[in-house]
Amino acid sequence: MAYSGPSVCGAFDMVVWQLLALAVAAMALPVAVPWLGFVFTVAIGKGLAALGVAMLLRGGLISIGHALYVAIGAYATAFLMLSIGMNELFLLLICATAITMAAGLVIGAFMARYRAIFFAMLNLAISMVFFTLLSKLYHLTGGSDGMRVATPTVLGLTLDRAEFDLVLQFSAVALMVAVALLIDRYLKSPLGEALTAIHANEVRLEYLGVSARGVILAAYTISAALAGLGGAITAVAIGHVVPELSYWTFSGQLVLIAVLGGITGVPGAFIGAFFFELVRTFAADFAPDAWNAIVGAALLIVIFFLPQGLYGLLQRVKTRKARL
Amino acid sequence: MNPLLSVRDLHISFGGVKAADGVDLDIYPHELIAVIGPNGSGKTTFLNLCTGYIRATRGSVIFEGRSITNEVPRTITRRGIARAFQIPQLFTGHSLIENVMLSVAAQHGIWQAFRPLSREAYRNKAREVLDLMSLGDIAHGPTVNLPEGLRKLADIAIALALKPRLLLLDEPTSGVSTAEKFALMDTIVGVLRAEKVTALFVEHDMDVVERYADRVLVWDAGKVIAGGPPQEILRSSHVLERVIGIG
Amino acid sequence: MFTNYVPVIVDGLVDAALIFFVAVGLTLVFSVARVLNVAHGSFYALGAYLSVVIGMWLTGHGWVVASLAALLLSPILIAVALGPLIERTLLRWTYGRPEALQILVTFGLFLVLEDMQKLIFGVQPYSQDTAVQLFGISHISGIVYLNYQLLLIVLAILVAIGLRLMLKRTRIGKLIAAVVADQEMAQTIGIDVRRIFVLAFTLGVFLAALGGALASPMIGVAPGLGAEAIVLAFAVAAIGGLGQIEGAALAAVLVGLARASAIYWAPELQPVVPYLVMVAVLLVRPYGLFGSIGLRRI
Amino acid sequence: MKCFKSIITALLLAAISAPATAQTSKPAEVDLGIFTFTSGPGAAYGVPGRNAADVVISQINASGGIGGVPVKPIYVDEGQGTNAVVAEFRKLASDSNNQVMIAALSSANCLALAPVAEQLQLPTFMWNCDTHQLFLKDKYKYVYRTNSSTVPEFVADALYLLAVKPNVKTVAIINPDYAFGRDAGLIFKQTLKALKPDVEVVAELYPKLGSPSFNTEISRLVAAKPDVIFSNFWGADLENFVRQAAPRELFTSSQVILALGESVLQSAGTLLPDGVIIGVIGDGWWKSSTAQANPQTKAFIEDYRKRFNEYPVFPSFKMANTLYTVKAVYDKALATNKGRWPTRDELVAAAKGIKVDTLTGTLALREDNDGLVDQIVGVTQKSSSYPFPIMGKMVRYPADLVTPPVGTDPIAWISKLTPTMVANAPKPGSYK
Repeated sequence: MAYSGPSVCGAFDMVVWQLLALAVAAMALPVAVPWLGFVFTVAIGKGLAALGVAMLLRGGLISIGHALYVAIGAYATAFLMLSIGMNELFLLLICATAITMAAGLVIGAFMARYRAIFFAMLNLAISMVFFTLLSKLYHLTGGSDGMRVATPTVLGLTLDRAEFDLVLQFSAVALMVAVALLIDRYLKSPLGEALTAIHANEVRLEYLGVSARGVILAAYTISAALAGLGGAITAVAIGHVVPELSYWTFSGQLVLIAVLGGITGVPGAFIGAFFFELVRTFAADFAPDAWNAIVGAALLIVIFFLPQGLYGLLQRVKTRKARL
Repeated sequence: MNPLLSVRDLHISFGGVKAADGVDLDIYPHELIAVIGPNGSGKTTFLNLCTGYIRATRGSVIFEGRSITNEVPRTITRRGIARAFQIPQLFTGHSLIENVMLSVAAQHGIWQAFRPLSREAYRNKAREVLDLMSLGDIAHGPTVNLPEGLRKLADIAIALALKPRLLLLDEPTSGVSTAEKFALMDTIVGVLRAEKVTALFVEHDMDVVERYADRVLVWDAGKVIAGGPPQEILRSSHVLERVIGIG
Repeated sequence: MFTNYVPVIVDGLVDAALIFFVAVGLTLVFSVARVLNVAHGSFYALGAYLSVVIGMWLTGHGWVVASLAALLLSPILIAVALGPLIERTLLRWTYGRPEALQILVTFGLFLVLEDMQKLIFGVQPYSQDTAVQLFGISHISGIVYLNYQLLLIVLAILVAIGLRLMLKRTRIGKLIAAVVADQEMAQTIGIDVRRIFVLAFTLGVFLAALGGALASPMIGVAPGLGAEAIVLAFAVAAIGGLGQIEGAALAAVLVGLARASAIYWAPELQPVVPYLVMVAVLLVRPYGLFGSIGLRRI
Repeated sequence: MKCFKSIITALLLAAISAPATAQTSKPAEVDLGIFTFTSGPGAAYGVPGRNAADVVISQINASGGIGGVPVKPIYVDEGQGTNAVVAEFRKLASDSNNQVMIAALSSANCLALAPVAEQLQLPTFMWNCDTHQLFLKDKYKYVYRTNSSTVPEFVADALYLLAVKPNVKTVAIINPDYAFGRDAGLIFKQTLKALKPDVEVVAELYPKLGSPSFNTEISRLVAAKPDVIFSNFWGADLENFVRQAAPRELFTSSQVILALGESVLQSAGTLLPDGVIIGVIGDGWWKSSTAQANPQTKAFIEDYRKRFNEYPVFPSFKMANTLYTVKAVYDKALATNKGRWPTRDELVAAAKGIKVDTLTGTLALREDNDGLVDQIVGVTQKSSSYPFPIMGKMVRYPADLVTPPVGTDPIAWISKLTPTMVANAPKPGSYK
């Protein structure tokens, strides 16, 4: 899988169109099938986190502990509501993201020293420490039962749940587009390209006078923020947070989504997330005992036959059309 | 005139092997210096020490009057010393011009997260360097499967794009066919002269050394055992037998 | 405050023994193939399942003592059946590819194997403790221990020594060591590296399955066993230094004792202890206790 | 702002064009979303639950279904994790034939689902969710518990302990590490403190739910040498604990209380000596005189035994009783509607204050939506007629004796209990 990919992957506007297409799908389909609205909202939450993971993958860094930041974002939301009674949706999302970002900055400062497997394993270790704390500090976090997240107000309005779900769904879609475009710009900026360069040749980058650690820390902090935002959305969407959000298999799921969708372009993470959530929903109906096997096999197939993921497939179809 | 780079009593050894055993040398502005010596005599190690890839156990490296002893490559690069490698070090994920643009961006603020790398200003700067190195026509191609000669040039182009005051080249002609060799060196040296870059290059080919170097330094067992203009160095029987192995 | 240290040490060593089998397999495979196998824990689980099933069948037919053989037989079966197969199909493909990819491929394998277990063995827990009953019990400082537990400690030590001797003395061991030291060099002097990889991976699978099989008489075998085992093995392997067999052994003892002490003096800390140890060690020694990494030639 | 809200409502109407809730005509089938574990450690109870559901539903359908409409279960695996479970719940809620949910074995899941059910206005019966926190802070209209809560369940154990072992001094606790285990630890300690103030707790262990091995914990417990060891381990944990502790003589060195012990009698009971205190956290003991007196129950036990060749364990009864309660609710609603098919709101109305004769006794749903169920506790006893031990020296504690009255804080209620309670409570052996 080409982590760097063609680094001017598609013109800017192409990404815009792809994202808008996704957005339309995420808003239109639920009109036909109402419960899809919730599935998509959650999918966007995962997609944001997966985008964070995908960014790091472009730098050749695999984190099998990124669920940590999803959990921080989610629990931050729960605590903000519980302890200081913050109750405004957008305020919650912003604060939870900021808190997660701060956590990412601190932990990242330590992570940036490590590469390859050690990076992966340390992320794993820290997420598992956090998972254990969430489950153990019963009187603070409700242990493995998790914490309730009430329905927040939107711009001061108290909505009933159905209305709120709809607002949340649309806000999530809007956030998806906005954030994805920002990240797209970042990845094409010197800082973003330097990240891809690290994967290809870190020594050379240092010989350009660039601090690889700095570049990685920046990327790590951003990816943490993304995961945090995803976690916050998940928390308000589901209305409940549990330690499993930070368990290592969920981190694995995020990497899986990132690769499934393809890391050569920002829409990939979201394509992957939608695809994954749909597969999971149907698998839960038709093959409840085998859905892990199904997604696992899907992952292997993608890795072997679509090294650029579903997004890469999309690109390829495009280029083929172009050739004809 | 005081030296651009002056090295004093530099030491390091790997498991008993003395790769640098009290190296002393001065490089003056606008010189083009060739370093010769048998394999394992510590030539590449010397470049690694100067650029901070490995740390010296003893000794000092002074650049433009300020010590850069045991600084990290990043800092030393920022001070104005660029390096090209024996094994070309390229960003294989990027096209050639992007490689160079990264190098350009590295000088004016890599810390821009929202303006694109491939902006006009950077593109032009990169373009210039590539044209100088006569790599213009493959600028937008990938760097992965270029022939060795072009990879070498690309590697050097990235270094030059940093606008260094001192350039260290590690065997620029290794792995390049004899036919290409001189063409390659003509290009490189042409650029160095044009850009007024002081340079030191490690070289095995005595023809290349004789033809391009202003001064030759002879390495052996981690020491500089002789130094002077090519004509006289390459005639000294002592050097010939130690380095080129002719009795 | 509880001040009897003997049981803490005994429990710690028993724990260490069980951790060691999984961790050492993981680290061995890594040392040869440079692949971190996320699915390694699944082999542990499979080893446990198979030995329980075989054991139950044997005891069901009245061959009680014979059921001990299941503890050794099932790891061999699994290693022979899965080792070469997986190495030749999935793993070989990942060699020399980015770690991210290797981890993903093995993660995919992990997901598949986890559900395979569910489909084959169901989700109800299995137990088969004939071995425990056969070996009886002994009293250590007023606490009843299963002789089987003590036997595990001995077995772990034997396996550790055995591996050491195999790698140092035997021909095949020397070949493996050569590949570990420098793959290209090994290739150039005519060692069939591919064969060594198959061997090493199969051995790794065997060790993991053996760990599961030996643990099975003392545990309930149920889904989720693999997921737990692998993260612990990661931590231990990382603490010891990836690819370092002595490291794995030492790390296992460290973690085992730490976990036991936690249960005696700070029960709430027990689950987090291995990771705290890991973070602490990697802070001081970024490549683990016995680990190191060479500069890239430029 | 007003217009903002109206826009939302407009969009809302667009989004949910076919409102699922307004179903009143008689459906072709009654869909029942049933949430239980079919994977993971919880499956050890989830699967007996599902098995019981299969048996009961085929019995209900054999006798004409609900109001003449056949019942179709839709099982959801709680093992997928809370997020997925909530998603599935919302999805099922949009099925107009699905007017009632039977949700959540694990307390984590019911705590998460309860507010969702309330928001979706979907009648939901918590079939095996014991945590007393369910109705502690929040009041629900649509959420009922067809089951007792942790408080009566573990107060009963304390009562029984003091009846058979009046001079207990030291106690150790080992429970799974989540609400169910933590609550049980707290309730059991508080009850002992109230009923026998001089009892000392010498060790408290909360290992992770689903840990494969408790050997170190067992050493720790033996080392502490307590008179009594209390545990509300369940499912796979309980079986592992029994198998690992028995050979190490834990059950003979201390008086052990296995609050959910009945569920392992058939699988690992032979490892237990006589006299281990075991409970069924409720009244779901298949051999109880009440159960055996009821022909319907005997039929259930027989079918169950035929299909899964084991006797039903208490989780099976929690599910079975819940299903019969749901049927009773439907019947009541249909009666009040004079046969017109009830809406979801009419169903919750019917559930309010209903009292149902279950397979193993009675179940009353109080005005606070909580269930009232008797508590059976006993000890292991070798049996001549079965290859595994059964419950002996049983007590059936009446629900209102051990359950805090409506509107009282459970823990406060416990601390007000007095030692005389033991004397006044029914004696071990008083129930057959």
